[in-house]
Amino acid sequence: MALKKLSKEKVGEALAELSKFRLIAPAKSDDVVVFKQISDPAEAYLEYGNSTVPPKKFAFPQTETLFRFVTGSPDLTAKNVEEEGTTVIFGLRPCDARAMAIVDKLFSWDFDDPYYLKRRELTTLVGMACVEPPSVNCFCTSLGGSPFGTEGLDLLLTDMGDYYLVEALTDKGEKLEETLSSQLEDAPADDEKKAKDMAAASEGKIRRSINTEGIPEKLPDLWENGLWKKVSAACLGCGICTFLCPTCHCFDIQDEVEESGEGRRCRMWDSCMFEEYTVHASGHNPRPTRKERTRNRINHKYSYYPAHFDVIACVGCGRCINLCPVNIDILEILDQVVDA
Amino acid sequence: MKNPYIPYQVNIIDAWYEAPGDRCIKTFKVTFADEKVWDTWSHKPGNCAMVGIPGVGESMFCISSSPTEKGYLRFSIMKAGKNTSALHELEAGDSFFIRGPLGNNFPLDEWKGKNIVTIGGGIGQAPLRPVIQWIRDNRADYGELELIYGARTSQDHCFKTEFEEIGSSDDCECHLSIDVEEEEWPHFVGFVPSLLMEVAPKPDNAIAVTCGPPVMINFVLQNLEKLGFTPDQVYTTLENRMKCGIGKCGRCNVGHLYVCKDGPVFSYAQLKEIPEAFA
Amino acid sequence: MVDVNKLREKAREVISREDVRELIGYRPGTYGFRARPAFVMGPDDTGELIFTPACVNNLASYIVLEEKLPVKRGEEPDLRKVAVMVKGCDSRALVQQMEEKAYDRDRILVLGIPCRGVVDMAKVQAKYPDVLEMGEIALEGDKFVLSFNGTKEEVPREELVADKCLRCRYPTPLVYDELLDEEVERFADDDFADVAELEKRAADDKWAYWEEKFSRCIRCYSCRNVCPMCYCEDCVLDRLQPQWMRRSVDISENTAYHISRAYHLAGRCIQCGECQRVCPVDIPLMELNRKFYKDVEDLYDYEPGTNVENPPLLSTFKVEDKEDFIM
Amino acid sequence: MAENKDFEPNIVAFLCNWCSYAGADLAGTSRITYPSNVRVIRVMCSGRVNPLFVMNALQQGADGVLISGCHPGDCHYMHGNYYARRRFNLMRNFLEYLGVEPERVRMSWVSASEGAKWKEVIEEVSEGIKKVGPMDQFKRRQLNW
Amino acid sequence: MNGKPRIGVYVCHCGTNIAGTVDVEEVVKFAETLPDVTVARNYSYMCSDPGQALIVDDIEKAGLNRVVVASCSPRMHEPTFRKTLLSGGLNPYFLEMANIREQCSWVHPDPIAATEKAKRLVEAAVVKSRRLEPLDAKEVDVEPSCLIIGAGIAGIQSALDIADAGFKVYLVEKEPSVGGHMIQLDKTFPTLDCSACIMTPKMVDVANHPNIELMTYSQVEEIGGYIGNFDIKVRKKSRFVDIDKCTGCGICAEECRMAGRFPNEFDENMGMRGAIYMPFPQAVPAKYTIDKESCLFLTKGKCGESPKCKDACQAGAVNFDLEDEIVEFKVGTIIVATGYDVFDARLKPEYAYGVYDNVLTALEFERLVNASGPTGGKVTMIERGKKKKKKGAEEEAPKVPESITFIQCVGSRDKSVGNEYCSRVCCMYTAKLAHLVKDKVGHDCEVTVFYMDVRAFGKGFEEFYDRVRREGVKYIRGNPSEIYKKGDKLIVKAEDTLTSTPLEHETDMVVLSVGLVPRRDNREIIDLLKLSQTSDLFYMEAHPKLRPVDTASDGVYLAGVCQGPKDIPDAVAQAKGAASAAMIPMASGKVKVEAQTSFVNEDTCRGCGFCVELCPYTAIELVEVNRMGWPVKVARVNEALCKGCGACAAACLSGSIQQRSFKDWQLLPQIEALGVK
Ligand SMILES: Cc1cc2nc3c(=O)[nH]c(=O)nc-3n(C[C@H](O)[C@H](O)[C@H](O)COP(=O)(O)OP(=O)(O)OC[C@H]3O[C@@H](n4cnc5c(N)ncnc54)[C@H](O)[C@@H]3O)c2cc1C
Ligand SMILES: Cc1cc2nc3c(=O)[nH]c(=O)nc-3n(C[C@H](O)[C@H](O)[C@H](O)COP(=O)(O)OP(=O)(O)OC[C@H]3O[C@@H](n4cnc5c(N)ncnc54)[C@H](O)[C@@H]3O)c2cc1C
Ligand code: SF4
Ligand code: SF4
Ligand code: SF4
Ligand code: SF4
Ligand code: SF4
Ligand code: SF4
Repeated sequence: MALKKLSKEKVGEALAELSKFRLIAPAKSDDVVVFKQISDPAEAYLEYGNSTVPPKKFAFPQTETLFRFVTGSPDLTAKNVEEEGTTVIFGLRPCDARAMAIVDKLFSWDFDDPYYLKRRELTTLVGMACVEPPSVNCFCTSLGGSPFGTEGLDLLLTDMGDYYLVEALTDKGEKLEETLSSQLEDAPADDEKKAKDMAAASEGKIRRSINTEGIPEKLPDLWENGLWKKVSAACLGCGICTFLCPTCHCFDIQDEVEESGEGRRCRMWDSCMFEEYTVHASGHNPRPTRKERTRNRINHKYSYYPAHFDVIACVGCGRCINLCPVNIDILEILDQVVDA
Repeated sequence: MKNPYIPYQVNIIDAWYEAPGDRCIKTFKVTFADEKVWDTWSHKPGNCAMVGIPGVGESMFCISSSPTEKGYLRFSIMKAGKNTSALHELEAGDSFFIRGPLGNNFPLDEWKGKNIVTIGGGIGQAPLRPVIQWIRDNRADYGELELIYGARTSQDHCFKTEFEEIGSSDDCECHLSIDVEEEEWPHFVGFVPSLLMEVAPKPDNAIAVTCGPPVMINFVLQNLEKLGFTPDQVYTTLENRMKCGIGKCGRCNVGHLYVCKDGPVFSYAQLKEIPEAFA
Repeated sequence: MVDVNKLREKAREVISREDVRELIGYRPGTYGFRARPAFVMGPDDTGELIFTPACVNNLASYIVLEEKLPVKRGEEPDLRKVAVMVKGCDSRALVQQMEEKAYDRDRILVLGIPCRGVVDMAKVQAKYPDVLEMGEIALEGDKFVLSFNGTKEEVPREELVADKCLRCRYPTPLVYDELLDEEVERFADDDFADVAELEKRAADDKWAYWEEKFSRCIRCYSCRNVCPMCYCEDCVLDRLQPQWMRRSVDISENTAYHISRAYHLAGRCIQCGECQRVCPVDIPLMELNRKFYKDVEDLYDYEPGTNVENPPLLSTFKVEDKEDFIM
Repeated sequence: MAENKDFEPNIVAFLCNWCSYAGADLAGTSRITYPSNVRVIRVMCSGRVNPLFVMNALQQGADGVLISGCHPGDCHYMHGNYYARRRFNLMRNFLEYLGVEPERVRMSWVSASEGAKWKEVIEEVSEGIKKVGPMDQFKRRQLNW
Repeated sequence: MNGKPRIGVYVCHCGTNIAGTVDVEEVVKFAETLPDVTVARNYSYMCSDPGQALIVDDIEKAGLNRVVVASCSPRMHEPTFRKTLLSGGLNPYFLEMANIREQCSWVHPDPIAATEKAKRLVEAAVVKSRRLEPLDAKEVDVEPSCLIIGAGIAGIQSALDIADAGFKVYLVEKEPSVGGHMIQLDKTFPTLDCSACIMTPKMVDVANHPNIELMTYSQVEEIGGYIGNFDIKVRKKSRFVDIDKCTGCGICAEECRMAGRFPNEFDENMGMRGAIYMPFPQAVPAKYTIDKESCLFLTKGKCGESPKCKDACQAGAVNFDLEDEIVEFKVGTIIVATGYDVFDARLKPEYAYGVYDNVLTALEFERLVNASGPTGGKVTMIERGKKKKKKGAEEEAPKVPESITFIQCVGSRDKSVGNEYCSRVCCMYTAKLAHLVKDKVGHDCEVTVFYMDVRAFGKGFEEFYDRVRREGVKYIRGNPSEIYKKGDKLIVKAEDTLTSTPLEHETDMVVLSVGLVPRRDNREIIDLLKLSQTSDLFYMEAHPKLRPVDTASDGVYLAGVCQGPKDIPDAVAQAKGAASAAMIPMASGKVKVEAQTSFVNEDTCRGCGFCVELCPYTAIELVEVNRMGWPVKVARVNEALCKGCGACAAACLSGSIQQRSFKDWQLLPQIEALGVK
């Protein structure tokens, strides 16, 4: 596939063109960067490192209706995801895209999750390569990803200075290129090589790493190991590490009814670090303390998920390390697992 | 494929209380509001369903009737919290919604020709009931059937009339117990694990299935081992909190096993491998 | 400056005591300038302990955060003391917790640290985003000295210090068994100018301001969990029966969450700033807490966490309490 | 917010059983008319009213909330109204700080003999809310995803 | 197992009172659409017998388990319809009312608006009713006995009334004798009965009454429990005299080495007593008491060779080994009759009380004019702090004052000392004492009264005041600003406000008409019973008008001046009131306790004590419980004390304490129903 280029002057135009879809792009409020649906290209903030909240919420919304009902009536109306329309997520990082590819496996495991899958089908992911790893805590390369990784993406943009190099990776990506045909130009011939060099350079700048080999197999043997108590002692049991993790996908289901009797059954993000996540109606809690919950979190990502899907449910984006308020560091935990 | 989150409406044909008290148990006999659902529906003993009322919520329950009982499904539900309280308000003529069948089932085909002993406590008899019913309806396929069941008091016994009927049939042997002495109680007094030792079923060519409160299960498992049952001869069901029932929402796992998909039926051999199973 | 050797020595002495179960202090973090909580169970663990301006966490939270597992039959609950290191602001959490009878004074052993300010780690992170190897921060006079990768840099105190420290009224702990350093005199006060500023805005303006902030909230509940005063075993906001607040994350429920959280801390919040510090999406929670704090002080002359004998603000009244707002 | 002539506010009022509820009853027996947009919830004492009820009412769609109890010193339970006074002073200030106009959260002392005052209170609350308009910003907008 | 809600909605026409404005039919039609509403009806008068029968019938036939009546105010007919439910076999707390008359049809003339509002109110009642729960209206048994604290005239009167009615009374008095202040008085206004003459028979009666257990020189130490079942602990202080043996002969007192060395409190410290003493001759019981603080033997361990009193007592009653005795008993009710103190005149330094010997308080003057007082009833100039002369020594006859001046309102109606109230007795006792001066000292003794107003509001008061004035007592309106001495005389500096003339009034003796103030040891009782105080710091009654003898705590009543200043007839009247109030529960043997009380979820309570601190009835306490092996403190409500205000429920942050029938879980749907537009 021939590479294209999108000059920076034309980005606004391109975004305007894409606004005919549901366009999601990074935006800044105060000092926080989050992905948002944007209507005005000026809202997009492309000079960002990585977003605080991963763009997963546009495939797997924090709160989403499963079906609507009127109490007492037998008619249930499933949410029609198609109404949301075609979506373009513009400018997400390779790790976040790869995370979606990983989570796809779960949502199509035996039972297809119609909402998630439909939304994924309707979504085109336009990635933005990390010319510089945005955080000292990035470690995507340890998990098979890369700052220039393409897994899960439909299109990859690379910041070449004055312009973005555009590479279509899938049919969806090509289609999008067509949409943007009047903004795109052919890329200079040597850009492919240039980009490769940049990728290597960027990978070289990744500062943190972990050798994941053997971890999935080893984890179950460390069940009773003292390390869990130690690494979890400071944990607050909050939702930061899981809500901000691009691969975390747990949810709760609750019904909400209005006085009128109209209501919906909806699902919302839940976190395995919350205390009430596993409590039974009897009050018994199989994971009563933060130790068990931390152990489950790590095991889920690094042992159970690979057991079912042959892939570790972590992409090394470093968010949990950056934002954990008490500096619980997954790499330190994994180091201890390796050393144990 | 059907949207796995959308439940079917069922109508209550009959509903009655099995046991009184704060944590009372009510049994519902239901049929699909849309008769056509029966054509695609098939479940096996051990399967579960998400039961709920739109506007209240959903909870997982085992289907306590055997597929050999035609034209209805049964659920026996203990009042425990929000959903179950709302369900308990329903009566014959009302309806609720179910999603299923979910989960795995007891490997009854593999058990053909074997002697079966079921060991239940309290509401834990609910998943055992379809096993018993299945065997009685396919009596020739199986060896001896022995039932051990106990509850706190005679009042708390589920399926009383059925036990009476079974007890007087020559289908199988039936051993009942209560925890504390009561007047005119003709059967055993004491905890189920003790009753198990008293009955002492033989392990040869046998399968033991047990369900009940966690403490009971623990002792039953120990005692079965004492009686010579090997872990792969013993089956139980787990009940972990769950929301989706289809392996997505995350919380019901014990180790890498998802109770909603890999369970709720597990052999003791399987569980022994998983440290979290006995947390 | 707390002498680190003295600190470790003291810690060793304390944790060696028969009646002390655990000591909560600080140790270096895993990268950059971070420091993090340390849970010392025996004398051998004391070697890592530090106290520097990077020690931002309020460790008082951990005393009430402890999850008590059922005591096994035949065993006794471990009721030995927990030793905890607190700065001036943190110590007020202890006072307030005891005021609320969360535990008795003899359950804790307090190592007080007179403090002249900690850093705002977000500011440090923003200024030195590339520092991965452990760096150190010290406060020397009115400068922070940051050492990393073999270099040393001086930064004026105001540039990196946490906002709360600029308004700190109680730099020396209000409760302690041992003081690890010389007392520090009050060097700042709080005039609540920020709150007053916001108060003056037009209603629509205020709502728009908060709507934007609250819309970012992902309801991770970190602000609640970290708060030393949020320690109900079963938070009402998690309950389904009755359900005060839906779990849906939208502007209405988020606003309800923030009203509830802030109100539940009225007359209880001790201004440690932890809630705002932990918020991953930078919601200025202190502006909410400080509004209540200011009103409580203005209207009822009440300052939470300053005196164990204080009765709970909202369980008491004075006949002459203001009522000019009542028709 | 612009004044809207047709706008009829919806007011949820919490009244203590002994004074304000009785005062409102007296307004009834005396056939004193007042706007019908106030809907009363009876509690035994104004001290029972959790300030978060206000939040709940507003979230549900009420345009304003009124809490009314006995005059200071007259509380049937001695000092329930004093507790209420503290709580609501703080809550009201706080909501104002968030952008909820103070007109929407009101508190009054109405005794069992003040049927006429009850009318005045309702009229004033109602007028005040009319001035600031409907409270839409906080309403549950749930069916959005 | 209380199945699905089956709600009956009954909309009352109330003749045309409701139906004239509200479209009742429409409300019914609307109600039918609400979830769980089984029947909805309307009827002309729901409260009539046929109206109620409708409900009873539906409960039986339609199997209703909740009833919503939309009619008048629940303040009117809630009890009626509760009974209806009961007669239908339903728990009465399954009733919810919607007030569509007082707060709807009568106040909203527009039929459309009124109907609309009625629907909303019905809807709110329906959604709440779905969550109602059955409550027990509990009863507790009442112990047929009463504790009375304080044996002044009020306590004595209550004790006699209750004892006469056949109930057991425990009468506890702090002092060695019963009688209180009244027995200190000489005559009583306005009838001038001799105080002792009318008082002593009653004092003797309480001592002898078979139903009264009198405990003098005793103090209540602990009170636990609640109405019907109070647990009482009383300390009987040791008198070091065995009162069973003491005959009251008084030889011991004569022999006491310290005889006459200590001021006698009963005489307002103007007379003297020994270490062993009887406060006054008519004391009841007529027994001697050794004052621990004054006795040589008890303070120094030695009293000469051997204690003289002990040697002298032929009955062998003196016993230094006697110890305090603690008695415990149960009572059903309690009357507090602890009386008052007089205002401490030192707080008005301008009157120089305590500086000049002949500035007296009125109570001191009462003792001075009293025949059994320190001067045997002779009004003479006094010399304070004078040691008693050796026995037999000739005494110079004290001088009789030629003029006596009274100053009214000392410590009353005076913001500067924090007492805004009127003491109600000073005007009249001043008149009485002025009369007594004229009577006893003689008509030529000049008597002047400085006053602000004369409040002669009682029966016979004005007449008495008039009489005193006619007797030549001079009333000057004005508040003296200073008293000082000039030679032998006292000068009262004042302004006659009627004539606006400043004056310097010369006199021999000044009597300060001190007001009545709460006892300085009030806290003891407040701590025991958790009584509240009004702003004047007297104990607070449950309602100033309708429940003047009740307190906020059920089963605890007030009598006499402890509740507020009053004269003897008022004190007696209130004492009788308190006695009859206390007898109601005792006579019925049972009391109903509030059903809509609070209760605590001990699993979620965090033991913060916010509720404990706030409950006006101290119905909540923190108790230690075992939570999965850990000792934790949680709140617990004493349902017999809880009055169901619900203030605790609003204060609890963890939602652990809830008020029955007004739980958050029950109110929130109601708020929702009313909140929506
Ligand atoms: C596979 C399986 C089979 C079950 N079979 C039966 C049965 O036959 N009869 C019976 O009486 N009970 C059964 N249970 C338990 C039943 O699901 C819970 O008692 C019920 O969910 C309580 O719901 P609640 O809303 O009343 O309680 P709440 O405490 O109000 O529950 C809130 C939520 O927690 C979840 N939850 C709470 N406790 C449990 C629990 N123990 N297991 C799973 N989810 C829980 C539910 O999702 C519910 O939505 C079974 C559970 C599982 C997992
Ligand atoms: C100078 C003066 C003159 C007066 N003249 C008149 C008059 O002429 N006519 C008239 O009608 N009124 C007169 N009064 C008012 C009269 O004294 C009171 O109305 C009357 O004495 C009130 O009686 P009581 O029982 O309420 O209180 P008190 O007489 O004070 O009796 C209270 C009793 O309780 C006891 N007590 C207190 N605390 C405790 C405790 N904790 N435990 C046990 N016992 C306790 C006290 O020792 C005392 O015996 C006069 C008052 C004064 C000051
Ligand atoms: S590890 Fe950190 S982010 Fe995760 S739950 Fe614990 S405290 Fe929160
Ligand atoms: S981990 Fe970091 S470097 Fe790697 S893709 Fe994500 S943001 Fe980029
Ligand atoms: S920490 Fe921030 S994002 Fe998390 S719940 Fe609190 S305010 Fe919301
Ligand atoms: S609300 Fe925030 S500032 Fe206040 S005590 Fe809690 S964490 Fe500290
Ligand atoms: S309801 Fe009122 S009286 Fe009852 S315990 Fe609560 S605060 Fe006390
Ligand atoms: S206020 Fe609530 S949490 Fe605190 S002690 Fe009372 S019931 Fe318990």
